[in-house]
Amino acid sequence: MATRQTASLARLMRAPAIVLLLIWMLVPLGMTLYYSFLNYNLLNPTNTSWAGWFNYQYFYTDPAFWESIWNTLVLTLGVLFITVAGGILIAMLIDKPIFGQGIVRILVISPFFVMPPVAALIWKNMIMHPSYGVFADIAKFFGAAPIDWFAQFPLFSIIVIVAWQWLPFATLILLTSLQSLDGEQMEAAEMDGAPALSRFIYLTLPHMARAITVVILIQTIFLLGVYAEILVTTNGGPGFASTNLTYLIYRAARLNFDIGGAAAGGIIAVVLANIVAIFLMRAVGKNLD
Amino acid sequence: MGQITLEGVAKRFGEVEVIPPLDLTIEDGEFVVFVGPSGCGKSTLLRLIAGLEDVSDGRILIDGTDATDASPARRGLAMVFQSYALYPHMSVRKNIAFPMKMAGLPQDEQSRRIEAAAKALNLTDYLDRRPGQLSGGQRQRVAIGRAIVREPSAFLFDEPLSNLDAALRVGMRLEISELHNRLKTTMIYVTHDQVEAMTMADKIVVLQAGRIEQVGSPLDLYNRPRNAFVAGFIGSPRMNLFSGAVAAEYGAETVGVRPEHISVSAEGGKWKGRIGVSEHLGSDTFLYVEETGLAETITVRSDGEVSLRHGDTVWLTPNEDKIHRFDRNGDRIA
Amino acid sequence: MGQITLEGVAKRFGEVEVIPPLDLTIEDGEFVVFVGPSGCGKSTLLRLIAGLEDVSDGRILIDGTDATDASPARRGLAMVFQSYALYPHMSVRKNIAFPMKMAGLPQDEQSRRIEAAAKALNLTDYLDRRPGQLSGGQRQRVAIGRAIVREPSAFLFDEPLSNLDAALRVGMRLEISELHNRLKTTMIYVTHDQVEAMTMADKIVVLQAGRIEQVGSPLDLYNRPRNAFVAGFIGSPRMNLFSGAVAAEYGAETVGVRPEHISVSAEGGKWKGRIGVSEHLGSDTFLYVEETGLAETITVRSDGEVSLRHGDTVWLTPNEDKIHRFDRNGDRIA
Amino acid sequence: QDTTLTVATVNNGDMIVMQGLTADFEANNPGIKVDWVTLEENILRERVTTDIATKGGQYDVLTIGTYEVPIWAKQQWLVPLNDLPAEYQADDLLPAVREALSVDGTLYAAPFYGESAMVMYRTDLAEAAGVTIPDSPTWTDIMAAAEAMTDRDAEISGICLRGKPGWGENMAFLTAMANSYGARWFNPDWAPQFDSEEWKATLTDYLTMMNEYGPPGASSNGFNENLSLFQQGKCGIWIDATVAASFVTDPENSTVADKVGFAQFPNKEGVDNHGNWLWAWSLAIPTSSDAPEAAKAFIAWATGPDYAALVAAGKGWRAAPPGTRTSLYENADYQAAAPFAAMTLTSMNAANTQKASVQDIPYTGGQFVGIPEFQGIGTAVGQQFSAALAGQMSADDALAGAQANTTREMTRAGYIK
Amino acid sequence: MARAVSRNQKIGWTIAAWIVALVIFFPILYAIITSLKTEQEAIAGFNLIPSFTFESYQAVQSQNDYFKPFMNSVILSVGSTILALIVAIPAAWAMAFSPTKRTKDILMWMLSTKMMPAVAVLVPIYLIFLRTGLMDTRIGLTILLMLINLPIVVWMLYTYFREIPGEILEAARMDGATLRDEIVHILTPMAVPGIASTLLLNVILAWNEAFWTIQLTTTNAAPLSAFIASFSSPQGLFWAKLSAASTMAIAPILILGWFSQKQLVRGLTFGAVK
Ligand SMILES: Nc1ncnc2c1ncn2[C@@H]1O[C@H](COP(=O)(O)OP(=O)(O)OP(=O)(O)O)[C@@H](O)[C@H]1O
Ligand SMILES: Nc1ncnc2c1ncn2[C@@H]1O[C@H](COP(=O)(O)OP(=O)(O)OP(=O)(O)O)[C@@H](O)[C@H]1O
Ligand SMILES: [Mg+2]
Ligand SMILES: [Mg+2]
Repeated sequence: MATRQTASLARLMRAPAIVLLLIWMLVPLGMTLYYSFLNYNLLNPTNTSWAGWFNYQYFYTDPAFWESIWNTLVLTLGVLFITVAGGILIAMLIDKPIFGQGIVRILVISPFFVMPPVAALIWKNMIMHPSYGVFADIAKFFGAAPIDWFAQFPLFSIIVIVAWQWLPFATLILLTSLQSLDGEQMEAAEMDGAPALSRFIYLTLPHMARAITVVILIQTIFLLGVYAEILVTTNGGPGFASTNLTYLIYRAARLNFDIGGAAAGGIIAVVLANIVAIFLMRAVGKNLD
Repeated sequence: MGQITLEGVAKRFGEVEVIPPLDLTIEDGEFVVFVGPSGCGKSTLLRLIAGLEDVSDGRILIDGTDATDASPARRGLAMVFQSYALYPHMSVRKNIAFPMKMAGLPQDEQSRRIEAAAKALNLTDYLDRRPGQLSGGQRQRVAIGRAIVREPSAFLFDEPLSNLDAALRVGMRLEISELHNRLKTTMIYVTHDQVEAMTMADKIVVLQAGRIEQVGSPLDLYNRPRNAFVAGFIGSPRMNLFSGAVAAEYGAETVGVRPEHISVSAEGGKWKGRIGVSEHLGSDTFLYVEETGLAETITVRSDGEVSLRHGDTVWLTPNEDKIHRFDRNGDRIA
Repeated sequence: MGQITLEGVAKRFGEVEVIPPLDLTIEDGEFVVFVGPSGCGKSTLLRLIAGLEDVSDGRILIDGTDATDASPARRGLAMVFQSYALYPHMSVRKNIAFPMKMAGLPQDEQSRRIEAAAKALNLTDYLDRRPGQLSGGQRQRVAIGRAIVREPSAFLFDEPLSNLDAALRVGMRLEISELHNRLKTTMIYVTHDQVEAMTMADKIVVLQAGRIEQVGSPLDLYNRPRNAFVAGFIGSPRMNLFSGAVAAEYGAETVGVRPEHISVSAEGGKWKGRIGVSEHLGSDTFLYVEETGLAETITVRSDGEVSLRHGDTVWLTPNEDKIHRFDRNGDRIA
Repeated sequence: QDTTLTVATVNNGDMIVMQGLTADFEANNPGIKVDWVTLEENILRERVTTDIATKGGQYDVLTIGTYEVPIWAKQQWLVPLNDLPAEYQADDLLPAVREALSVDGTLYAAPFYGESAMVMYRTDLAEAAGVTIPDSPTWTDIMAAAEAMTDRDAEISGICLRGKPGWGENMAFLTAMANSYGARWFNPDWAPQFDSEEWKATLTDYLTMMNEYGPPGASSNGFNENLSLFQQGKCGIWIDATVAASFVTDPENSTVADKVGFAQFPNKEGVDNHGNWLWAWSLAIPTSSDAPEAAKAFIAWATGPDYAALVAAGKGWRAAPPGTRTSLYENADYQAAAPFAAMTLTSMNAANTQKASVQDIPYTGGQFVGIPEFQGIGTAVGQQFSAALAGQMSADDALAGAQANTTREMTRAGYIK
Repeated sequence: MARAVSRNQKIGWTIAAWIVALVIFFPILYAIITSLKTEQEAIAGFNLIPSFTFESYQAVQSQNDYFKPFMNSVILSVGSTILALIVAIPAAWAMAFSPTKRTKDILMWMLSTKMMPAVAVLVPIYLIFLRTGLMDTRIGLTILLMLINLPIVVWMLYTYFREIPGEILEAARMDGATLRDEIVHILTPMAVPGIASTLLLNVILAWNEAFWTIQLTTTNAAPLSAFIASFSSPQGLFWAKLSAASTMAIAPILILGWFSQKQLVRGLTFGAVK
């Protein structure tokens, strides 16, 4: 493997992907960086001027800014928690010998194939709607007042929807990991007198550490960018209760057509996301070797 | 303290009867080895004893009490798996401590036993490593350590050495034998390795297709195999088996002579042949003699300094005392 | 047609010098075995010859021409990997055809050679199977087949048998030896297995930490090890090595006697000891004699019918002709 | 060398009907082919805005509202439509609508259909509750009627109003309501006025109505949800766009089709203002279009005097796009088919988008403020009010938040020096 | 482990698993059921038995032709994935078989390019697309989707390739294979399962992409995500129609996902399982 020939070939073969991604990263990033220093509103393009740091200042003094960062954290961590914990439980359940295992698995992974806006529309209109949703029907059936999910628990509702979409991903990865668990280890623990719960805590969980890491890593990258579900359901409200950072940028870009502000927000988001990513890699990266 | 009795134990997987009803008693303190061809049910039998599989029929008694329905943890046995089944994310110390932790032993008692086991197994320096950082032999000792600390009434080993390289195997073999001499605990040991079976066992159980072909001491099996299967299975290189005219000469359907019981000479002897491959081990030489008209090749073991070469014509003479005779069913005659 | 010369070949991985500069000539048609402890650089040396690694220094000549910078494909060598490295998605036929396809041989020539190789290796019935459907031994033969058809000037084997179980190894060992007898092509064979090295080699190269300790025929190495390392490494069970008073008696720093060159008696002899473990193989018995005051244990090989038991006191007598003497540096004396 | 027109439209019913009639246009205008891009309103607005602002030239005909037309026209993004042929009868367009789509007397978009807002109520429930709603009610009338009609056991809410946040959702209604309370968004110096008594009264009454007589989950109800509620007989009163009238009286989809009465948008006693709600989905041509002539031909067809008859021929007169032409309201067939015609016309004519509030204001627009920043500001304010409706903050906090937020945005945009 | 699981236990697990599975699947199921209802039924409250009318599907189809966006979705998702594979296979080969100290950093960096919020870069990309004439073209979107998914493709292939023993490639080299031979004849066919699952996952991701596909298309290249965007109507709750359109948009990928479930699982692991 390690001859000079192959090493230089390898450099050549890596190059296209790296160059493409570098362009794909640098060109928009460069333009965004440039825009972030401009007063540039799409609805008034003739009136463009140099803004200095104003857009950044304006963005982080937005009354929604800190709340949106908090919401981003809650959303990401909430979904991670639900998908990882739920994924482990479901993976263990569908790993058991059951009738119709194939169909059960297919049903469980289905949400992964649904486009985010469609998922949000379905949940909003047919499941969580306070008048027509299934939850409301259930509440009425039990004689309770239907809950207006998106008004009362907006962030929680979005967490539920996003978690529903990502649960299959977590379940699948954890399931494969579970299947690679060495049967003899389990038997050894059984002979050592470990009851089921201890076997889970001492063997199954540590075994899945790597898979859990991958789930957290990949999902975090996607979860930081969630906005379609918010747009379709709550529009970030009520108040700013369900506005996350990406949605805040969306608001600047698409409602205010404030390109400069959105660009500044984008740069801030990239910086924050990278901090999170570096932090994550430090924290869990060694699990990947 | 470690007597295990199987009464009519049978095992079926669905329709397939892997082990037909079988009786076997293992005495306290004995070192019993199960051998047999691959798939003959050695592991299954061990797992039945351990409680990792349910018996389909029959009873398992441990020290006289019925343990057929007891859970693995409650049988008081310890098992060393082929893959060792160490817990990869725990240090050696934690691995060894695990069964005691599960049993809720006090902390100081745990430490005491860990120290003792580590000392006995030469693991003291490795207690804080993870299994991934250990060599095969060390791993195996950890697995044994984990078994020892439970102070089980019997140890079950399922091919514990088969993952090791040849050099390590020899060493580990000796260590397990010594351990047995020291602890005097019942051990049941599954292997498909001739040498291990012969050198370690007090008693060998030869299995074929779930049936017990013979039970006896290693030398018993070597000197007086009950049938042609056992004769061919025990001993390395394999016994030479002949049928036809040669066999008839001895009043048998089949006769067998071990390679070490045939002498070779360039001058004359009973059977004539030509040397094919010869393997010089320094201490011994294995000659593969062809074109004898008796069998495709006859294996002969000779001393290290033989000067015969490929293609030479030689004469072979079996040691008449050491000829084994078998009847039409393969059973030993006299 | 297959002479390989290494001139001052050295290999460094970063800072670590795995192989210090080394000279070695392998003659056309020779069967050379590299042995040595794990990590001593056997595989690295083979891979340098193959061209899978760059040399850090020195030159590699193949049939007299400099091949140091030639790509692996251009060196005209064939390699059989430890894992066989068969192409799992191709049938046996396609696996064997692959090197010829790469060389652009005409179709009918390809078929001819495949047929010939398959016949020679007993693979004719398996030509349309995938590697996954073959047993370990068959896979190994496919790997050899793939190597043969290239008609290489030399074969390189990297522990080709280490993945096989004991029974198969013996068979495959014989087959490779026969192949060499038939083709007379240079073969370089890496193994850590004593028996393979002794039985197959024309010439053994003993390596330690990248250095060549001794080069010679198997019996040469067995009978006249150049130093204590080679003495201890060649032969199984290991040679007994003693230092101190016993050695001084023979005018050496260290002396060694092989287990097969010590006789044992219950009545009397040169050294007194007590029997520890004894291993009965039927054909032989290995006695591990303790408390001799000379070394921790002395290994003795005795015949199969020894009647000594654990704890008996015995007397050992070495065969004086077979004592090896080594000086302070471990080098052989005389 | 066919000309292909790319027409971007919203996906509401009248536009879908228009798509269905494309063949008629193509038959009359050989050589022109029409491609449709149908999108949901907000996505359409984003899409089209990006395109026109970057001079993308992806579209030849745009569907835009009275909000965008003046703003875009001032940027010179739209082709003037003064030279439409005489058959087009530009004078037939309703004056209020025409005015809303013109800048300095030049027409920049042709109205496809128009709407104002009015009260729709259940005549049967009113009768049962013993209340009457006059043709021009005050908010006091409405609140009293709503209270009387509320019947929680029968799942009937006295009044249904928009609650879902958004500048075109709850803020459209609340701005109109505020207008009718005498409130204004900005004083002539562009200072936001949410700290005024008028706004406080508006929001307080709105919250009272919604909390006491409104449907469950009101804070996420928009036009669609209220329409469904009303059609299913779950609302006593619904105040919303006039186009809804044709849906609630449609016997196919409405269970209360023959029990609906109409009244003008309410006002507060002493304030002569009925909200000034006016909206028209209109067709316009971006200057980046490469086929302006063909686009004009299309607009003349789609918004011309004969189009209503074309629709009527297929679907009946009730389906004709309302609120654009005087002639439609003079058509006897239409009057017969659409019982709401008269009240719609009254409402349309009462709307004055040039001066929406009784106080002095620096902006135009009825239920919105005609400045580019309004989408963002209106939505942000809508969020605050929606949060107040959901009970997550008090009315005072919502108003204070709206005031602060709007001041901030207006300062950034340079209105407040 | 291999002890007989009692029948009762198995039935218990089965019931639990089915309940969980149905709860998870319920929203999709309900959307499908709703699509078979009339509009009145759709908002009339909980009801699992539709009247099995296809009027919503007819309405959807007559309003907006399904076939063209469907074809666009197929072309964009498959095309972008294949393009990505062509770029990613060599890169993954290099990283898996000739790793350097920075290989892992590069992989992380690649993933991090996905962190830029799309809306923030919309205007730059929009302008680039306009200037280069890629606006509303399949090729433009294919390239864009390829770039978006490239990090995931590289990452997946990398983890997959790492499972292939390097010795096999060395064997090929000994057998006289050039680098091209090695990749074409040995690596790619051996990695077929991995490549297939990578392909599947990325087809799904590309199919579900709903921001760029709407913003950068008008009529020619608009895929099903844009088709869907025209069905949440501002006038009335047409849930049956919305459900029908949603079902039409997700059905192809859902069915593909179902059929390739096993394959997909392998690729999804991102090296999570060793
Ligand atoms: N769970 C099972 N279901 C069905 N058949 C099984 C099962 N476990 C084992 N068997 C069968 O039972 C027989 C005995 O298997 P067992 O593992 O005991 O063999 P073994 O003697 O240990 O062989 P080896 O030396 O190869 O380990 C084999 O034929 C095997 O195929
Ligand atoms: N790519 C590498 N980088 C750094 N060190 C290496 C590399 N490859 C091998 N080594 C080191 O070189 C030494 C020789 O390795 P090599 O694989 O040749 O040993 P070996 O004799 O084949 O051992 P074994 O019998 O265990 O196969 C070892 O110490 C190994 O750690
Ligand atoms: Mg077994
Ligand atoms: Mg090696």
